[in-house]
Amino acid sequence: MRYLPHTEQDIKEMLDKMGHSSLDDLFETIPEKFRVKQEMCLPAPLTEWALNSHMESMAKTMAAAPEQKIFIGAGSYPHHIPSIIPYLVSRSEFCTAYTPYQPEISQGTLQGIYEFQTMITELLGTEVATASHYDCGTALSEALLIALKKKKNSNIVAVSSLVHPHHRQIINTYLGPAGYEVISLPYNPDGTTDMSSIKGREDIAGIAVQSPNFFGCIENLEDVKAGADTSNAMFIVSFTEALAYGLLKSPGSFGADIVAGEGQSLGIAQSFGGPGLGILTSTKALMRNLPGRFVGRAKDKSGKDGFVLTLSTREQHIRREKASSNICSNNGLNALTAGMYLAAAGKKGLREIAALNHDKAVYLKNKLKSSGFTTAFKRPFFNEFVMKVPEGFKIKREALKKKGIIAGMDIEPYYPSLKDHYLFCATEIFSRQDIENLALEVK
Amino acid sequence: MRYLPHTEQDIKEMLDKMGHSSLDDLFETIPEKFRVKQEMCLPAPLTEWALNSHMESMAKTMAAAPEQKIFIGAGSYPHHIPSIIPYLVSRSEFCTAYTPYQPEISQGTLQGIYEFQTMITELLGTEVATASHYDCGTALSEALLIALKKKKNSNIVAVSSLVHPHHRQIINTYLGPAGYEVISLPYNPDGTTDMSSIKGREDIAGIAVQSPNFFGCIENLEDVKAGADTSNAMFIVSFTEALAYGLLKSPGSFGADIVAGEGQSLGIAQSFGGPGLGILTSTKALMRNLPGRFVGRAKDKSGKDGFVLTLSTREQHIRREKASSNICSNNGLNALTAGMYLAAAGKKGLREIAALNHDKAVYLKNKLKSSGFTTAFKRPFFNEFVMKVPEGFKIKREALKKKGIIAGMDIEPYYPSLKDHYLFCATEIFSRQDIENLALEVK
Amino acid sequence: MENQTATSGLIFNEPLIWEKSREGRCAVSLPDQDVPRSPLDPALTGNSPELPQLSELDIIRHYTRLSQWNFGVDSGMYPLGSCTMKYNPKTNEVQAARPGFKNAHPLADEDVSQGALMLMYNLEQYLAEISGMAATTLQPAAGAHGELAGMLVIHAYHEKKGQKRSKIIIPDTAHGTNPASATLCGYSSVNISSGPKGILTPEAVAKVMDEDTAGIMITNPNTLGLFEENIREISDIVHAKGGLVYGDGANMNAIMGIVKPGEIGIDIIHFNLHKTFSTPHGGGGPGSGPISVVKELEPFLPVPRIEKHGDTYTLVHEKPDSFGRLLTFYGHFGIMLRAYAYILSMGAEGLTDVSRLAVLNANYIKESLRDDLYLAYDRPCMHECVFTDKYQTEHGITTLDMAKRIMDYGFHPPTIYFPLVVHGAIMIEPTETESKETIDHFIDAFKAVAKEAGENPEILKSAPHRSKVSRLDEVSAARKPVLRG
Amino acid sequence: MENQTATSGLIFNEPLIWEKSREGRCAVSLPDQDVPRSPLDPALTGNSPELPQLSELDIIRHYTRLSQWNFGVDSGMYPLGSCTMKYNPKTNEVQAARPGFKNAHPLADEDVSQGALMLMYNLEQYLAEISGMAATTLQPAAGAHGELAGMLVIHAYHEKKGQKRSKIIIPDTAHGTNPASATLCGYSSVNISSGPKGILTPEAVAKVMDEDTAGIMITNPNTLGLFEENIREISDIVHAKGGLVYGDGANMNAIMGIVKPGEIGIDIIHFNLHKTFSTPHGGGGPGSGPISVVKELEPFLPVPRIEKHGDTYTLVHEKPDSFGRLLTFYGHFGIMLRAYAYILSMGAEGLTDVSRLAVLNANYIKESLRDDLYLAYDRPCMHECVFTDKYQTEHGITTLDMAKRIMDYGFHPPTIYFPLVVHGAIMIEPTETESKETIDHFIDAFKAVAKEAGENPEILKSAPHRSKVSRLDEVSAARKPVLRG
Ligand SMILES: Cc1ncc(COP(=O)(O)O)c(C=O)c1O
Ligand SMILES: Cc1ncc(COP(=O)(O)O)c(C=O)c1O
Repeated sequence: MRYLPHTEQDIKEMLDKMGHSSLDDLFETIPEKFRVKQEMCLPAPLTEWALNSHMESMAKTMAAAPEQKIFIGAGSYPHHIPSIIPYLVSRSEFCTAYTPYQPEISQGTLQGIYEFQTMITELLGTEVATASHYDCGTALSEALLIALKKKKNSNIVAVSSLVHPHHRQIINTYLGPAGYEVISLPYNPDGTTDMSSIKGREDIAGIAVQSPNFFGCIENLEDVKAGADTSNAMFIVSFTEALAYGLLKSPGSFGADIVAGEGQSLGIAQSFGGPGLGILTSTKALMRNLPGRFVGRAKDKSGKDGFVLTLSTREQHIRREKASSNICSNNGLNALTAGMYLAAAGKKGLREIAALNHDKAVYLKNKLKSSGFTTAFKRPFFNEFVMKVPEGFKIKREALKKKGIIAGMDIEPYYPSLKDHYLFCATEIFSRQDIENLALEVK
Repeated sequence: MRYLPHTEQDIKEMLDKMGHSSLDDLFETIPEKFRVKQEMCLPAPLTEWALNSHMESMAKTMAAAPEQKIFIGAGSYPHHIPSIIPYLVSRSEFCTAYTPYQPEISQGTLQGIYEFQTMITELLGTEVATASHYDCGTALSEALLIALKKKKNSNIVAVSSLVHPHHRQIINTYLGPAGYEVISLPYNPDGTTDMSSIKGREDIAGIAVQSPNFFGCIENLEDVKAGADTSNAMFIVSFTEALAYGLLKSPGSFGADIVAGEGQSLGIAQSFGGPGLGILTSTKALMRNLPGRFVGRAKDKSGKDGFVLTLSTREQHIRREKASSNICSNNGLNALTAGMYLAAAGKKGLREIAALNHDKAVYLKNKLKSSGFTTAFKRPFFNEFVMKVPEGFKIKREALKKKGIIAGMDIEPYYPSLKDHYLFCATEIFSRQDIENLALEVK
Repeated sequence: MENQTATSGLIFNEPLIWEKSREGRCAVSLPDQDVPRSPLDPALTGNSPELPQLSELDIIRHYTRLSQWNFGVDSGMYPLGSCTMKYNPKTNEVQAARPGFKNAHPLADEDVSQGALMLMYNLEQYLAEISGMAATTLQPAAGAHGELAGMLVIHAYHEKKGQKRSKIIIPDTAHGTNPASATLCGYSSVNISSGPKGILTPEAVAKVMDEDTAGIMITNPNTLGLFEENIREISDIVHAKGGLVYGDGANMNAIMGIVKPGEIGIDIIHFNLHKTFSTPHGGGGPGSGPISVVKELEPFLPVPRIEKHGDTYTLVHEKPDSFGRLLTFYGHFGIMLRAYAYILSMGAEGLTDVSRLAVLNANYIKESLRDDLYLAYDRPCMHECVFTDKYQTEHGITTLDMAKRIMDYGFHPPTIYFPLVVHGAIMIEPTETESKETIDHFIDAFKAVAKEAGENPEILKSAPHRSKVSRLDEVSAARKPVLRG
Repeated sequence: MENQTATSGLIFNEPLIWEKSREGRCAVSLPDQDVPRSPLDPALTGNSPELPQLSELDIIRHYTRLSQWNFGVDSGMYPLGSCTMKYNPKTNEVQAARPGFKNAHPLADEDVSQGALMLMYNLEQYLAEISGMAATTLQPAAGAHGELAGMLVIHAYHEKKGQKRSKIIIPDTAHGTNPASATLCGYSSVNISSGPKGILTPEAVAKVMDEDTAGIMITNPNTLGLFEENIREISDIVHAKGGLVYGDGANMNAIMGIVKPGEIGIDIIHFNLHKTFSTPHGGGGPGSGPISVVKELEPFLPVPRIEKHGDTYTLVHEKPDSFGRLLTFYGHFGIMLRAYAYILSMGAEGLTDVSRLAVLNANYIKESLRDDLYLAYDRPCMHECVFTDKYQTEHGITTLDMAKRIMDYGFHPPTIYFPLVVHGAIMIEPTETESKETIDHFIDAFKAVAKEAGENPEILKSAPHRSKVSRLDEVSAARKPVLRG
């Protein structure tokens, strides 16, 4: 096998060193009764060429851009990825290294992540960011855990029902076993979170809303902040579409304590949902409570600037059961990627791409309206929105799949009261023609 | 434009340095009457994304492996390329450098080419190789020019009619204007070159045969060598399928003075015919006559081993009109690639891949025989061969194209007497199933 | 010793990326605006974030130069213990880059997602087979996330039985993520010591196991690189009291095709696909941490589950006993598919060879360096071996000094100061993809360093000498953290 | 001056690849043998060539390490005069890697090759438009090959007229390929000197032009970076005697959208797609050297020609006056398609900006370094400027010393000792893709080197100091050439 360099001769010489006569002897400390008797039952090995055919035959069955036009966001967004990014990220010095425990020979990763931390806090209007988390759902769960840890006398958090339904499931998974309670905040007719149910409640540790929320609507963060303040609760904002903050006021500017988000839109391929990029960022006050790694500046022996992993005394490898989290490997390469994307787009580019997303989504919405769809929520949106679909849509939608168009996503499974409501998304990758085709086909 | 870094501010500051007020001022030495008055008439610029669609739409029209099964060789061969090769070659330190004029910061290219030179001479049984030439046809033409230069009193070369017809055209182009004569050697019924017409002629400077030749047949190099010797002519061998020498006796072992070949099969994509890799290698005696670059060993000031371009006094930048050739840029990156391929396949792998090529071709030939095709030439072949096709084949062949199969190539345009003769090729990329499909369809 | 591997060369400084910014530059191609501009309500609109402005070449040079400051597996031997830094095959990257996978939307309809579902379904089966378990979930994002998944399974299992247990037994050799994962699930950790042979004794477990204890977390081979020989007795003890046995499978690279955890008493095991199954470590991630479980525990796995009916793969979102969801979609699909490609490339015999040769390499290093470095436990090891700085401390030289110095010889240092139970631990995991020659060079280099420790300790204390920066002051960095520019 | 660009770092030694060989290794995946083995006649079969035997990781490390010893455009500024080392856009690589192009067979039927034919047809048109010519062939493999094509066109043209001319006029500033190409086509070179302003005078041409002279080869802008202002008068003189004017277009990067060679008297021009049109130089090639010609010369272009009939592209193999064929297939298609992608990305205005900014950068360097280095011709330059070592020779410092020393500052040296007419030439071509900041750093570095030449000449003579190897002894290498291992 081409990955295994050992020749017969090598094996013999190496075994000799231990005084062994066979490779089996190496396992002498494993009691015989534990040893596997039969070869594992796995497919016969494939050559590189057979593997290529096999994988391509599977990949071919998938709906995927650019061949297919998938008008769905809902936490995973199709965006253009500049060709420079896959090239740079695939340089093996980046992708075949591990966690930069040895900073002197890891300055590339370290500076890259430090730059990511900086740019992402700039984007979100916050003060510190971790080197990455798994994804938005897990980052948001960790954010709520921080709120719970900080407010000692509370074991309740309030989470908007317009936070991505999968994220709410993750929150329940993370918070349930430890006995925490999660209150779900209903939504207003305009598509924003209804804060009234917890008004003035002092027993709540944290309040989390997503903006733009699952319906695509931009939340009224000022109101949420006010609500959090009267409850003396931590104000947590999440997002699934990072590009929105090329255009929207940042959550930090509304006084968010913690912002947990998904960075997939920042140059990272959708890859059927993962790996994405969990973003976790907060005020400086919460720095020591954040889970996972930080890159910080340092000096070397000669006074030269450099970077190191820092504040690791919060982490599991030092604090073990008392750590701020169990996270170890994170989604570092995707943080590096997001940094590259933010730097490549830059101030001007990010704004323009964000504006284009909004333009395309508005255009799609107007076209769908002309095709008989009705607006579900009036609140402004970024690049996705919910529409009530006209009769006969579902059949047309099935037929459209054959033409390579996926016309939005039914949200009834998540919101049973929203029968015939679909979530649509348009981003900069869709042309006017693509949008008009869709609108025509579903008319 | 994202490739142009200049801001308005930069331009202003830089113009100030020259005391200019506009970019146009920079062209003051160009008389006004020479200046272009209208913008060039070129398509409006495309974004990266529009470019992707445009290029893919063109690429989609092409017959190409692995989707299509193209049973043609004839100078360009479909072979598997290990995924490590495109990755390594695309490392920008290799591909964005130029000719290693400054050896101290070009040791990567230099060592890589030195290794190529070594491995290619090992493959071909010769003593020295250049750093690369454009392709086989041009390399072969240069080889004949060497023969002509060395044999002062002769202006005639003999070239087998089974040398690739395009190469023979190139030879005519290269040799014609300077007034050299090219004798074409006819072929024997068994598919080898007929040397009898020049037997004992003393006025011939060089004799060139291709092996395996254009019909796929393996030439009787011993006989050619004997013929060359009696004519006191230089013995030149060319080849279009480098993998053949994983299996065949090397041309060097038959005493070839110069071997000129095509290296495309060594890990280089077909790319609609170019860039390929011209291989030019010879006995040590001819070293100073070879055109183009050489990499040689050198020592640095501290005695460390390194590599440099060497023997450049033969070259155009020093010798100008007296240079051994006009070649400057060569096909270096493809030489590096071929080196990687040879090293990756190695002694064992190259032999096995070569054997597989032969196996597949024999299998195809037998299957075609069963489908009513007749063998045109009896001489053994490597991975391509000529068959006389049965009646009705051409119509079937057209229909097969729609199914993604290209069933050989008509050689009548090149050899008018060979009506209904097609050249077929099978390499390791074709499965038994592919071959059986073809045979079934053309039955 | 002549330094055969490392030397010094020209590399490039590079400022922080915003220091290269110039107003007006942009390195991306902006799509055409082919629909009317629809400005958003200004009340909602913020200022453009102050991101740097660069040309495409600026970006390329910046990250190209940064990359050159890094050491990866492709640069040289990276024997970071417990991390299995094996070669990451390039073909896996080709597979992951196929548009059909790369651009697939996780919520596109199932009938247009069959390839990905099939891949995940198959991979679940393969991992179950390799571990000797009944069922697998691919959802966990990394090893630690797999541990959390395991804790949640244990929690759900006891809850289903109407029990609430509060503790988990964790050996002192465990990786830090183990206790941290237990905590995250609301368990308190009961720490126990390994015995004099570096492995757990049944007695130690029996002493603490009770009916308030949900289970035990065991790493086997453990982080000392030793096989927990008493695993069967230990699991019997735990099972007898109604507990479950969690296996940390970070070290699966030692035992594929040799031992199946599911057959020796382990109920749940996580895999680190980025270790055992060759997916790139990415400078810290993303990884992937599937867990496999015995039949009885399958109902508790997270949703959605992938099921196969006839030739069709479907996602089942509701399972009554499932502990819920762990990640937004199905896990790190892009990593899974690399692992899948690796398993298909290796086959059963190939994976068994991987473990045999990984163990061969580790034992060879252990035998070769035993006179130069103090061996923490003088026993046959599995895929890694643990030394200490005991022989060097007399010269004032620590593990850290040796780690830094080995860089000057062109090698990535081993894992150091872990496991915590070994004072000054030097944990070397060569992996199977390192050749004997490379390992011989590494051994020679470590011998040279050990010798220098006695003869020229200063050169170790001031190491590394060849890297772009010299030894960094981590203490001051942590004292006054500067986490953004 | 603080060295802002260069520093030193850890890199790796690497032996010659066969020194890593071990019997039995193989780094490629061998396809299944699914048909019977058919041994070839043993009389024809040779021994397996003695190629090295390595694992996949061995190969990866070998070439990864080698790459790190190299300096490319992505590493830093590479102002190699006459070579136009501009940024090579990565999107061009993506285009070239599309399976439809990469795996296309040149002899597949035309009806299944339309995309490639269309691309080539379009590219021919674009190059004709850029150069103000009527027709283009893409067949030449590089610039020098384009020159040969040009000579062959000239030869065919005269032959068609029943003339046999034997000479070509070549200025002393011409690149070495010009006279060598003329020779290859059987012409003898008539060398003429450029005038005191660094450009050709009509008088010098008139003096030698006669009816045995086939034409003249002119590089415009010339290799001193100066525009040949007398081009029209010169071409009139040549044309009047029945000759043709060949333009070496290696320096097109200075004049796109500014001057069209076809409009100022040039009859034939070659392009270097690897220079002007941003395709990577590949450590020496492959390049691509199309030529464009005026209407009258189109019949002489090599076959096959691409023609468009309706929406269909066809290859025409027979053209009665064509000089024949130059390359096995259609030229370096893989390079053409990158150039095509570049032209489409830039558009007319973009390409004009390229030339404007390339000229701006060169003049800025010229003005900035004029006090530090002797300026060969003190005139406004085009895309490159030529200095000499005149000021430094008094300290015993040569152009070579400065070139080697500039490496220590993190820059690739300029072209040196070319053009030959300038003693100790230092030819700097920054290209348009270098930013003002980078150029300012380069200027500072060269100023520092010029200063060191006076203050510390030894440091220049022993330069470079940061590279993996120090100055290599090219003279001894050539004396006893060792060209293989
Ligand atoms: C023994 C052990 N367990 C668990 C983990 C955690 O895995 P991950 O980093 O993938 O979360 C590690 C990682 O280094 C480990 O070595
Ligand atoms: C002025 C000039 N002409 C011709 C050439 C030859 O071009 P190529 O190297 O592509 O053959 C060069 C190459 O450096 C050049 O600078």
